[in-house]
Amino acid sequence: MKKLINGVERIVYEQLEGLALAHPQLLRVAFDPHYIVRSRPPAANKVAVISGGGSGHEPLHSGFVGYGMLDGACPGAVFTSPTPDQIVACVQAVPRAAGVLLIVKNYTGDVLSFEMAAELLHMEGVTLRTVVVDDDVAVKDSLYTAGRRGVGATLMVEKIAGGAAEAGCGLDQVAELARRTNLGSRSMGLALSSCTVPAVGAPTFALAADEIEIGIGIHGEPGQKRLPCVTLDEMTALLAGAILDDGPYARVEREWSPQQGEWVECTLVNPPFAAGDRVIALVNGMGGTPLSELYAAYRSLVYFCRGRDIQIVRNLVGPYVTALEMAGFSITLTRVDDEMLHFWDAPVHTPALRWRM
Amino acid sequence: MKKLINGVERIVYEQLEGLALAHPQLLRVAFDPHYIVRSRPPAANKVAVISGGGSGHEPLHSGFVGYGMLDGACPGAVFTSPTPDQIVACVQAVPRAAGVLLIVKNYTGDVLSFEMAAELLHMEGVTLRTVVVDDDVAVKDSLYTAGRRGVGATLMVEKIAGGAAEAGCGLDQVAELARRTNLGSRSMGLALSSCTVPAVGAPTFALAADEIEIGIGIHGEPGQKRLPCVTLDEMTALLAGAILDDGPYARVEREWSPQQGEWVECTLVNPPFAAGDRVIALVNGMGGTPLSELYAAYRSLVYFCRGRDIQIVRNLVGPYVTALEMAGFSITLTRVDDEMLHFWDAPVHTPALRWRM
Amino acid sequence: MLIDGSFVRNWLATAAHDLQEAKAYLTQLDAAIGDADHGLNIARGFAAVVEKLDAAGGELDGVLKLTGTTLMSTVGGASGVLYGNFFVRAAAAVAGKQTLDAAQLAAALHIGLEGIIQRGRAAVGDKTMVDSWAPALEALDGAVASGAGLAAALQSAAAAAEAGMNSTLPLVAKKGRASYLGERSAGHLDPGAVSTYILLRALATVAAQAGPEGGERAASG
Amino acid sequence: MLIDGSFVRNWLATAAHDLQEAKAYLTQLDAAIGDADHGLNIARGFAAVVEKLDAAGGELDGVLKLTGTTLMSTVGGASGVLYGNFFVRAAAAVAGKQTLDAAQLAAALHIGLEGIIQRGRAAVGDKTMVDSWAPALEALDGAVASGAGLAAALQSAAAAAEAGMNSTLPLVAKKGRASYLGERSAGHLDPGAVSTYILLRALATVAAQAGPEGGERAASG
Ligand SMILES: Nc1ncnc2c1ncn2[C@@H]1O[C@H](COP(=O)(O)OP(=O)(O)O)[C@@H](O)[C@H]1O
Ligand SMILES: Nc1ncnc2c1ncn2[C@@H]1O[C@H](COP(=O)(O)OP(=O)(O)O)[C@@H](O)[C@H]1O
Ligand SMILES: [Mg+2]
Ligand SMILES: [Mg+2]
Ligand SMILES: [Mg+2]
Ligand SMILES: [Mg+2]
Repeated sequence: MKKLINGVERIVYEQLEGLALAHPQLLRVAFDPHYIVRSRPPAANKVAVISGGGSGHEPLHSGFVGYGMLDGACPGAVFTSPTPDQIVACVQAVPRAAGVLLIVKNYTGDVLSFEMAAELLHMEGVTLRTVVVDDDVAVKDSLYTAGRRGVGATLMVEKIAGGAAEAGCGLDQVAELARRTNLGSRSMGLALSSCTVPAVGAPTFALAADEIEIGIGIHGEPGQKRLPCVTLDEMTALLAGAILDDGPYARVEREWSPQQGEWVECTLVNPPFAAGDRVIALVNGMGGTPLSELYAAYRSLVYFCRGRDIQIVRNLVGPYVTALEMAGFSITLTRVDDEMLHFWDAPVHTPALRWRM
Repeated sequence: MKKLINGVERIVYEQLEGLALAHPQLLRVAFDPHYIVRSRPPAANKVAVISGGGSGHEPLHSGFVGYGMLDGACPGAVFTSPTPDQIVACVQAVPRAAGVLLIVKNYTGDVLSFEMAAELLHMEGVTLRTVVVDDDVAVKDSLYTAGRRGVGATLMVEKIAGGAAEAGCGLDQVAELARRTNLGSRSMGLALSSCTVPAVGAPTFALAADEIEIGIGIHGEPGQKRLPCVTLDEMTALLAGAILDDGPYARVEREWSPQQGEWVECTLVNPPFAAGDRVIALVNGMGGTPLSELYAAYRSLVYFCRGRDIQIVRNLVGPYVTALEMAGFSITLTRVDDEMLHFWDAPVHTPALRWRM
Repeated sequence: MLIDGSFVRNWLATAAHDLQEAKAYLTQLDAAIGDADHGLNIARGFAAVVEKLDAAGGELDGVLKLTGTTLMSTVGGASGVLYGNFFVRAAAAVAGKQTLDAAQLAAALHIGLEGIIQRGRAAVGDKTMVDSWAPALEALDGAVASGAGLAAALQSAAAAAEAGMNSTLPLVAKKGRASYLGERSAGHLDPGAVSTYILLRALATVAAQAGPEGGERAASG
Repeated sequence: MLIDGSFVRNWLATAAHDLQEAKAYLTQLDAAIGDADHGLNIARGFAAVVEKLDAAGGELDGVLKLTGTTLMSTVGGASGVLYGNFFVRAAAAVAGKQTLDAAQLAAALHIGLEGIIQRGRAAVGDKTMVDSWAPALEALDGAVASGAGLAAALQSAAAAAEAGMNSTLPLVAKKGRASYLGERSAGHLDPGAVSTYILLRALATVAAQAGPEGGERAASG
C-alpha cells in the first residue's frame, strides 16, 4: 500500500491538523475527541448545523465547515462512524441557544451514534432536531435492509440547511428544508477500482481490468452488480436512469422530537422525478478520478436529462463525497423549488465550497 | 484501461463540451481549432492573458478561464502542446487592443507553438509579450536540457498576472509581474503511480508496489530517480528540501519584444529562497490522490517550512496541475512581495478558483 | 464460584487479547460484506478498555460501566454503540453488587442484550451479533436452570454462541451495512456475530481457569 | 526522373501509411524517454495531410505548403511545429517550380532542415530528429554530386538517416522532453529520429517505384 501517510495510526489526526493549518480563518480542530468548528463563532441566535461521519470521504464533512454551511463536523476513524462523545463535545463547542440540527447519513453506526448523542444532549437541555440523509437508490428497499445510504445528497442538505440557518431561519424551518432536500434527492455511483483502507493495507474488493462495479457505496462496500466496462454514456445512462426511473421511496424514519423529548417515527416518501423538474446536479468523483473525466460525465448527464425533460438549474462537478482513492463517480439529482435554490445560492465560505464571498 | 470516456478520439472534445455546459456563465468553448474564452468579454482596454498546453492537466488551464485570471486557454490533445493556429484563433477571439500576454509552460512543443503563434499575431498587428514558466527543480540545468519544466507555478503566474490585468495594469506591468512570479517560484513532485495516456491504453511507466518516482513531470515522464516508498514527512522533506536548497537558477530565455518586433534573449535568474521569505504554498495533487492525503502533506510542509524560517502566507491544497489519474503530489513555493500578494488576493471567479466574488 | 470485579477484568483482558488476535480475520469478514473495519474497531476499543481499567480501580459495576463508555467512545461504527450499550446496561443492572452468581450474571447479560436490541432493532436471523447473543443467553439460562456450575454454564453459552455465529453463514443480512448486499451477503459469516462469540468464549475460558467449581450437580447428575 | 506534385503526393501517402503502421512503436519509444505521444501525434498529422491533399488540387509548392500548415495545425507537440516548418520552408524554396531534379530537391530539403534547426536550435548529437536529417542530407548531397540517379541518391539518404537514427541510441538527450532524463535517456532511440527515417525511407521507396531512372552514370561508372 502506497499512500501519503506517516503511519496508519496517525492518519486522521494529521489530516485534520493539515486542514486546520491550511484554513485558520475558517475553522479550528479539537482533538480527543476530534471535532471541527468554525474559528469565527456565528451569532449566538443562529441555529447550529452539525454533521459528521467516518473519515475518508473528504471534503465531506470537514471541508464544509464555515460560513453558510456547517457549524461543526465530527470525523470518525477512516470509514467508521464518529462516537457519541465526539458529537456531544462538538455541539457543546458551538452556540446552541437557537437549537441544533444534526445531519446524519443513514448508516447503522452513524444513526446509532447520533441517536445516543441526541439523547445525551437532550438531557443537558439542548433543543435539537435530526435529519437522516438516505439518497442512494442502489439500495432497493428499507424493509429488508438498513435503508438507503446517505451519499451525495449530504452535500445538498448541508448547503441548503446551512444557508437557511445562516439567514436566520428557526430550527423547525431549517430542519424542514433539510428534510425536503433529502426527499428531493437521489444518487447512484459506480467504481472503476476499489479503495484501500489504510489499516487493512489491501483493496477492499478486486475488479478485473475490464470490470466496473455498479451501485457502490462510499466505503469500498461491494456494490449491486459487476459489469464489463462500458462507455461513459452507457455508465451515465445506468446511473441517471436508475435515479430518474426510481418509483416513490417510502420508509419509516426515527426523528427526534424536541417537543416530546423522544424519538417519533414518521413515514417519509421521496416522490419520483417527473418531466419538468428543476434539479441541482452533482457529478461527484470518488477520489481517484480526474476532474477532466468528471466534466465528460457531466456532458453525458446533460444529454440524458434533456432526453427526460429534466432541467439542470445548478451543477457541481468534482470530488466532494469520496471513498479514499477509489476511481469512479456518482450522480446526485436534487429536485429544487425557489426556496431551496435561494439557500443553495446563498453565500458560502468553507474549504471546499465557496461562492459569493 | 478503464476511464470515464466514450472513445479515445472524442476525449478532449467531450471534456471541453462538459466544461462549457457546466459553466455557461463563465466561459464558452470553440472547436476546430479548440479554445476557451470567457463568456462575458472583459473591457476592451484590459490586457488579455492567454495560456494553453496539452490536455490532461485539468483544471489547468481551462479551469482558470474567467474573471480575474485567464481570458483564454488553448487545450492541445492529451499531453500534447496546442498548435499555433489554435493560439492565433484564441487571441483573435478576445479583446486585444491593450495587448496580450502569452503564458507558456517550458516544454519544447509549447514553446515552439507559442513562438510560431506570436510571430503570426505580430504580423497581424497584435502587441504581445511572452512569459515562459519554468519552475521544476527536478530538472537540474538548462545548458544540457530543454530547461526546467513549467509545472505548479503556472497557476501562480496565471492568477497574479490575471489579477493585475483585471485591475487595469498595462501589458508591461502584467508581463513583469508574471516574470517576477515565475522567478520567485520553484516546484517538485513525486508519483505513487504512473498514468495511462488514453490513446496508449497502458501505464507510461511501471512502479513496483513499494516504489515511488521522484522528480516526475506532469506527462507521465519518468522522473529523476526511483526510491522505496517512505513516510509522508520524508517525501515532503525530499521535495521541499530540493526546492529550498536549490541555488540560483540562471538561464537564457527568449522573450518577444513588441518594441523590436522580434525575439530577444535575456538571462533570467531565480534567486534561492532565504530565511524570512514569505511564500504562497501549493500542495498539488497529481489527479488520483485524495484531498485528505494532500492536507496531511500540507501539514508536513508547514513543519518543514517552520524549520527553515519560511513563512507561508497563503496556501492552496488540491488537484490543480494534474497528470490524468496519476497518484502523487507536488509542492510549489512562490516567494511573494506585497504587490504579488495583492493580485493573488484579488477577486477571481473561474471554474476551479473562486474567491471574493 | 462467584463473579467479581477482578473476574470481569480477567474476562475483558482475555477478550481484548483474543480480539486483537482475530483482528485481521474480523476485518476480512467485514471486507466481504461490510466496510473492512470491524476488526480494527473492536481491537482498538478493547485495547482502550484494558488500558482504562488498568488505570482505574473500581468494583464490578464500575468496571462494566467504564468498559461500556470506553467502547462507546473508542470503537466507532455500529458495533461500538451496541457493545457500549451492552456494558452500560449490564453495569446498571448490577449496580451496588460486589459479586454475581450464575443466575445474576445471566440476568445482567440479558439486560445488556436488551440494550443492543432496543438500539439496533435486530431480530434473530437478521445476520447480526444478535444471532450469537440470543442463543448463547438461552443456553446459559438453560444450564443455570438445570443447576450447571458457572464454568459449565458459560461453556454451553459459548458453544451456543459458536453455533449461532455459524448460523449466520447462509443468512441474507437485514440489518447493518451487510444488508446493502442483499442476496450477495449470504455465504459469509457476520463479523459482529464472530466478535460476540469471541467475547463469550473468553468468558467461558476465564471461568474455566478460575478453578474449583461450585454446584457440580448438573455435571455429576 | 523529375519530382513533381504527384510524386510528392505519393511520398506523403506512403509516409502516412508507414507512420500509421509504426504508430505504436513510435509511441512506445516516446513512452521510454518522453511522454508517449509521438506516434499518435505523427500518425494523426499525416493522416490529416493525406485527407487535405486528397481534397485539394495543387502543384508541387502548393502540396508542400498544405502539408506544412496541416502538420502545424494537427500534430501538436514539438515535432508538429518542426515538421510543419520543414514543409512550409521547403514549399517556399520551390515556389513556382513545377518539377525538381535531384539537386533541386536536395536544396529544398536543406532549406526545410534549416527551418527545423532555426526553431528547435538542436545540433547533431543532441538526440533529436536532426540526427537523422543532417546525415541524410549530407549523403544526398554526396550522391547527387557524384552523379547518382534520384532513386539511388534517395536510397543513400535513407540509409544515412537510418544510421543517424541508430546513432541516437547511446546518446544523452540535450533537447526536447527526453533531456529531462539526463543519463537515463541513453540506451533508447529518439522517436523523432525514427519518424524522420521513416519519412525519408518512404521518399526512397516512392522514387524506386517511380520506375526508369535518369542519370544512371554513378551506378554504371
Ligand atoms: N442493527 C443492528 N443490530 C445489531 N447488530 C448490528 C446491527 N447493525 C450492525 N450490527 C453488527 O455490527 C457489525 C458491524 O460492526 P462494525 O463493522 O464495527 O460497524 P460498521 O458496520 O459501522 O462498520 C455487524 O457485523 C453486525 O453484527
Ligand atoms: N529542439 C528540438 N529540435 C529538434 N527536434 C526536436 C527538438 N525537441 C524535440 N525534438 C524532436 O521531437 C520529438 C518528440 O516529438 P513529440 O513526441 O511529437 O513532441 P513532444 O515532445 O512535445 O511530446 C523528439 O523525439 C525529437 O526528435
Ligand atoms: Mg464502519
Ligand atoms: Mg507531447
Ligand atoms: Mg464495518
Ligand atoms: Mg512526445
